[in-house]
Amino acid sequence: MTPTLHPGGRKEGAGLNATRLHDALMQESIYLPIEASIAGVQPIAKLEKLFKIELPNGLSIQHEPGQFVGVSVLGVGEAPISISSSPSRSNGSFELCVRKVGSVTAALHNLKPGQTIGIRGPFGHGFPVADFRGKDILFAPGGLGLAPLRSLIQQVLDERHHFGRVILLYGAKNPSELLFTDEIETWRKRGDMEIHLTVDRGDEAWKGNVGVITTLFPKIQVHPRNTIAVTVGPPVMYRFVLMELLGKGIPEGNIWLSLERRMKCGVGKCGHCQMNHVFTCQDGPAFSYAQIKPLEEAL
Amino acid sequence: MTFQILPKARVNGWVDSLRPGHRLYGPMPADGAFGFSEIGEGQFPSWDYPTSLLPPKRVVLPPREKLLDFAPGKTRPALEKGPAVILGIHTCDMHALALLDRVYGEGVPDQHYLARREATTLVGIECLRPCTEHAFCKSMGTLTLPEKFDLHLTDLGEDYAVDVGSEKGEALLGGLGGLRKAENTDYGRLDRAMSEKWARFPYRLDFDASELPSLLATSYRSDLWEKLGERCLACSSCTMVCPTCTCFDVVDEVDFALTAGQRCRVWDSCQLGMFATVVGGHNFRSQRAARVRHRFLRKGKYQHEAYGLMGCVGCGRCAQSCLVHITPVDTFNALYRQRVEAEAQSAEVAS
Amino acid sequence: MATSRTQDLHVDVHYLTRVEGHGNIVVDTRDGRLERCELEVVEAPRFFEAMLRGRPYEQASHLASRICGICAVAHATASLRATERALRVEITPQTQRLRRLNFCGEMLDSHILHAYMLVAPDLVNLGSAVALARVKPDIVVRALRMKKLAGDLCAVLGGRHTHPISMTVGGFLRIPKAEELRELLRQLEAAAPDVEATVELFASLPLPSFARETEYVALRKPGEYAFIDGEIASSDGGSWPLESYREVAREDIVKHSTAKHTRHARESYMVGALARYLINHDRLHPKAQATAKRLGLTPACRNPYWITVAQVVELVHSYEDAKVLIDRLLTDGLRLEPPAAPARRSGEGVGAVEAPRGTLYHHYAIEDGVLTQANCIIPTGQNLANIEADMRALVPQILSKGKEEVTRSLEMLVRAYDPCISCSTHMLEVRFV
Amino acid sequence: MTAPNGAKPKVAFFDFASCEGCQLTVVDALQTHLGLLDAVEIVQFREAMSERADDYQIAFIEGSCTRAVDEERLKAIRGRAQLVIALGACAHMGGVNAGRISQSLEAVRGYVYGAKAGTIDTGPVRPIGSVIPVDGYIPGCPIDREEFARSVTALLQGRMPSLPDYPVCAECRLHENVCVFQNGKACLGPVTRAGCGAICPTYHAGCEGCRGLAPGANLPSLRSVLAEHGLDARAADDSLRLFLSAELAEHEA
Ligand SMILES: Cc1cc2nc3c(=O)[nH]c(=O)nc-3n(C[C@H](O)[C@H](O)[C@H](O)COP(=O)(O)OP(=O)(O)OC[C@H]3O[C@@H](n4cnc5c(N)ncnc54)[C@H](O)[C@@H]3O)c2cc1C
Ligand code: SF4
Ligand code: SF4
Ligand code: SF4
Repeated sequence: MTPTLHPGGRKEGAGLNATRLHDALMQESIYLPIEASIAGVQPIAKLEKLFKIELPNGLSIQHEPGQFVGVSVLGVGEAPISISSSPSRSNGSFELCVRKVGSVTAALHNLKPGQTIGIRGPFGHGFPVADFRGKDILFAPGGLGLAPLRSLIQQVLDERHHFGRVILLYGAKNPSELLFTDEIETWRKRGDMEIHLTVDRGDEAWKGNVGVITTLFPKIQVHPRNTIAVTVGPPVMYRFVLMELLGKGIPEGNIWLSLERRMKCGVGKCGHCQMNHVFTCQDGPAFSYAQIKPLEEAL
Repeated sequence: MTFQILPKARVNGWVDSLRPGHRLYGPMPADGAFGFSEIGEGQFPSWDYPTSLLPPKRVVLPPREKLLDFAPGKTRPALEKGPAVILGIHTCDMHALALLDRVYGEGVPDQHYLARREATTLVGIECLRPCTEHAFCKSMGTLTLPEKFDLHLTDLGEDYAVDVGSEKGEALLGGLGGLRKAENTDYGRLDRAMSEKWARFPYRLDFDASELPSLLATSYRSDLWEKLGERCLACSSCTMVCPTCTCFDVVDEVDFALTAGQRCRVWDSCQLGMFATVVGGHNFRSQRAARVRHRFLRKGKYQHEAYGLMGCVGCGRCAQSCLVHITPVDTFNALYRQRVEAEAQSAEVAS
Repeated sequence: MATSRTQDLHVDVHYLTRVEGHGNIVVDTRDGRLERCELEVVEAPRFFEAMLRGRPYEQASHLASRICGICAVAHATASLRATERALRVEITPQTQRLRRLNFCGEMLDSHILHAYMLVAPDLVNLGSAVALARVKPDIVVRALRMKKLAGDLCAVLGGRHTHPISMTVGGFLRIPKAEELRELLRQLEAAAPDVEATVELFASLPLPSFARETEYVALRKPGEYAFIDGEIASSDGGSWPLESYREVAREDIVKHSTAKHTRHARESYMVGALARYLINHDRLHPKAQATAKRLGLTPACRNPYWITVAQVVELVHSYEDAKVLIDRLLTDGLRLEPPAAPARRSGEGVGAVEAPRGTLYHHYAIEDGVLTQANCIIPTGQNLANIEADMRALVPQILSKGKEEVTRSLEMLVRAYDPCISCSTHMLEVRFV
Repeated sequence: MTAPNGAKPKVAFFDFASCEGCQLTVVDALQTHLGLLDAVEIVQFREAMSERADDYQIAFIEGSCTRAVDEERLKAIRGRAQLVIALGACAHMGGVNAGRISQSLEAVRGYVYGAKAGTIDTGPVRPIGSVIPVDGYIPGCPIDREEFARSVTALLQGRMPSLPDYPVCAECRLHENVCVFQNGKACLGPVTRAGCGAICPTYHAGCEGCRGLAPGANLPSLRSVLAEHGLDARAADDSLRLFLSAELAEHEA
């Protein structure tokens, strides 16, 4: 059996009440990043690069869509980054889509294939994709939000027969910030996925919709009870997207989001990601709206 | 419960007997205050001391703790396992350590904390009078020992009564001469000390601490938070001195060749502006009021919900170090008054 | 004298390096005649006297130390003494010892910096300690090691190397711990080989020969080689109480320059290590006296290039003095003395110390705890006239050697004085060629 | 840091109106971090060397701008350097030099230079950041040598030095200092940016604010703390005026 990288194994239920799972044999330290090599780097937009990561022999990532890893450039620091490829395509390697915004992400952008980085994880709870089976799926990412969601989209498309309609509403500030446009084209070509793109501000070449992501919602009709909506994006986006989704009658428990917080450990210790009593890194980052609605600090 | 009796004259000899094989920590005087620092050659801890500046937590969770030594291909975790003894821990701090054990031990266990903690033996000391005007341990139920302890001393004048709580504790008494079983008269002395002690401590909360979680749950929108937020300096003193605070940041230190170095964790605080800020500048608790509220809710509600243990042990350190006098006692009592008034009002409206 | 060649020479060393602060050397000769020979100060003026005015007296020493990072302890101490004398604050023997110990630290640091980093490269014809480090790394590593100890000495007493924190009016806010002093003593003792090597190094380096009679001024006090307090003494004879400092350090407008220079009875006078040695050599620690002998420094010396040698002698003295002071502090036991309180809230006082570069005066008037007047007279300001007099005497002697050599000799001369121009700018005018 | 073909980055030090204590602290940093000299090539450091080259990538600038000539020189340095780092309080926020902004230029000049005041070339005290764009700051009076070393490391890694964004009190707690307010002294630590290791309180003196205001500093609350400890508004201003004159003017504007 390939040992999993996940230090504590999967927990069920709220992380805070999880029982202690301690595998000393497998893991000396939850803070020790495993040296992994960069198998490929591909620029995909002005600030984003897609990294293909290979773990050392005998290790596999075994993640769920929506989980994240701690990526270390030792000497600079560590950043939480969502796994952008789906478990169904994992095949010994996985992908990370990184936007260059600060120290660690800039250091990552300077790395070339063959160089190594440190990986810890995967951490937290991803999207319970098995529970989504039999439902229509509405993806509504904004900007960089497509990076984590791509993992789930790929998974859904790879098991396409388990799901009903699949819709993607994707928005970014401007056309150059739309991510994975080539891949979106291949999705479009499959013919079994409804895709609507929008940008806040267009340019000469842009022929599509102009406006914030919420302007796409009137374009689609859903069966609210039978729809799972998944949205990932910047904090400001959630309030408006949620209004649309709830307005369409989608139940709170069917709406899923992934939350971003400052994170320093990934295992519910450092306290940075705490929203009221919930730890985003352990209990999330994927949550249903029903789970986080009572939390005053969530959105 | 069986106690043993250790004459005070023997204590220093006992401390000396522990030196080989253990690093010793205890309350040591410095600049007119006390801190849990390492006990040096020829030094002895102060058993009778007001509360320490930093709690004994600093021994098992150092303010700056190396997590990794890194170098290309040679990155190793830094796990410290050398046996240590912390002497002279007040009971409030014993309760706090019990909470820390849960926080770092449960869920995904933190091997770094656990390695250090498991190699550490705790020797408590019974508080016979309030250590500072700010202590409210009696209200928080921390005036006596928590369930788990290793060794505990109670001052009986000439002697200490020694209570053994674990094998680890027992082991420390191994080579100790002059220790005898407590007799009836000793139990009499102990009972007297304990009952006299009890009366010396005031109840400082106006309500029972078990109501704290529900009080805080209904106080989320209290206007008190705004008022405190206006005063708060966001200096983080309160959280830095708190024995139950556990938050940390992680920083890398690297040599000038940029290849080898250390990754360390350093204490962090939810009272600081950047604590909950993410890239793009969004701060999930940008207002000081929200941060003060988060702190008190964590102390009185969240930790209790997660572990069944109160996140505040009533040591009073935060109250002592807050320059603008934001204290748990005043805050909790003010919220309680607000609730009583609100209830009285709604009762009036109803009648 | 070799001035026969009628070659015109113009030397303009812009931004003299390896001195603290900005200075330019300007020399102009026409037909073998010296037309101009000046050391100009182009450092930005900082107006400390004006800033001191209106400050509460407690802040004065903290502000004053920012006049110069290299001799911050000297400025702070002179400032404290001025305040203490104005407000009648009696300081204890322990405070005096601690201050002198801190002073030793700064004296060591400054002399090591000057001798090793600034002068030594000249003597081996290199541009800097960085270049020296490439050729003789052991010398530079030793200098850095010695400097570190000096800095640590300051840090134990004052809290950090420069800009002392715990020195305050009436005493110290924090008394060092006995362990800290014991550790310093251990390190000072362990430094003996470094000190010896330093003496040997400077014994072997060639110094230009040049001599000029001038007046030498330094503080002098009974029983010790004066660093803090004392009376003002002159090599021409006579002594003055500190309050009469203006009689000695007379600020004058000199014809050839618009800069304010100080002078006493003669056209100029010298302060600093050599002046101190010449006036107080009998009060040096015996080991330092032996060092002077070893290096050939005698009370007959009139060569300003030998200031560096006097610094090496003082370096030995300061190591020894520091050890003696620590020993006494430890023997007597350190007491936690709260700083002494002022006896009054208004008054006037002069504080004087021997900063590494020479006598430094701070003169304050205080009213109800607030400074109303402040005057500071800085060593380099006192030396400027003397440096120029030396330059005027030296240039004709070396004119025939060509511009490069003249420039080098003048730069070395100015550097020998270790001028701290950042401190002197408060009193010097700034002029551009 | 980008030096041509992976060579050591060339750094230069410059000083303007200052006491040069920060440059001295750089020399101190070399004492404790000998590796620094291997990591960079110092091409200009007037306080310590005669050699001078105008080819550098990183310029560390100490001191405030007070004259027209300073402004020209600053611009020339900016033109040559890829990165300009302000070294110390004088460069960062005017430092003690800014203490004179409450007096008129004429009054200041006249007091120090008397009748000759007219010949003195000086203007208002300005932090270098208000003259040229500055990429990074190493605050403090003097700078902290460890922070300097960390900053150089950061620059070598190609990132800007990061400063603590919390106040000095946090460091006081970590050092287990007894708060100086408890001993009857005033302290600006609650509003001052940390990074010095709370060195003044560690040596039993109140923080003087030499590192500038911490982000989000709560000045009204600090003033009430000072008042509670016996400092009236004037005394509070006096203590804030030692280093923070310029920052306060900005903060209050
Ligand atoms: C669960 C999760 C999943 C994520 N997934 C992805 C992903 O798939 N792809 C991706 O690109 N990102 C992702 N992120 C975001 C990513 O973690 C951050 O962008 C990353 O941590 C930034 O690190 P950095 O070191 O590059 O930036 P930093 O250097 O830490 O800072 C970035 C920015 O914040 C500012 N800043 C930081 N600290 C301070 C400070 N102390 N004071 C002032 N300003 C400051 C900086 O000025 C800079 O502009 C995810 C985050 C989370 C929590
Ligand atoms: S909140 Fe305050 S009183 Fe409670 S444990 Fe923490 S420091 Fe002590
Ligand atoms: S100690 Fe007081 S002022 Fe400081 S952060 Fe805590 S509550 Fe605010
Ligand atoms: S001494 Fe100053 S910096 Fe330290 S805790 Fe007190 S107020 Fe804060």
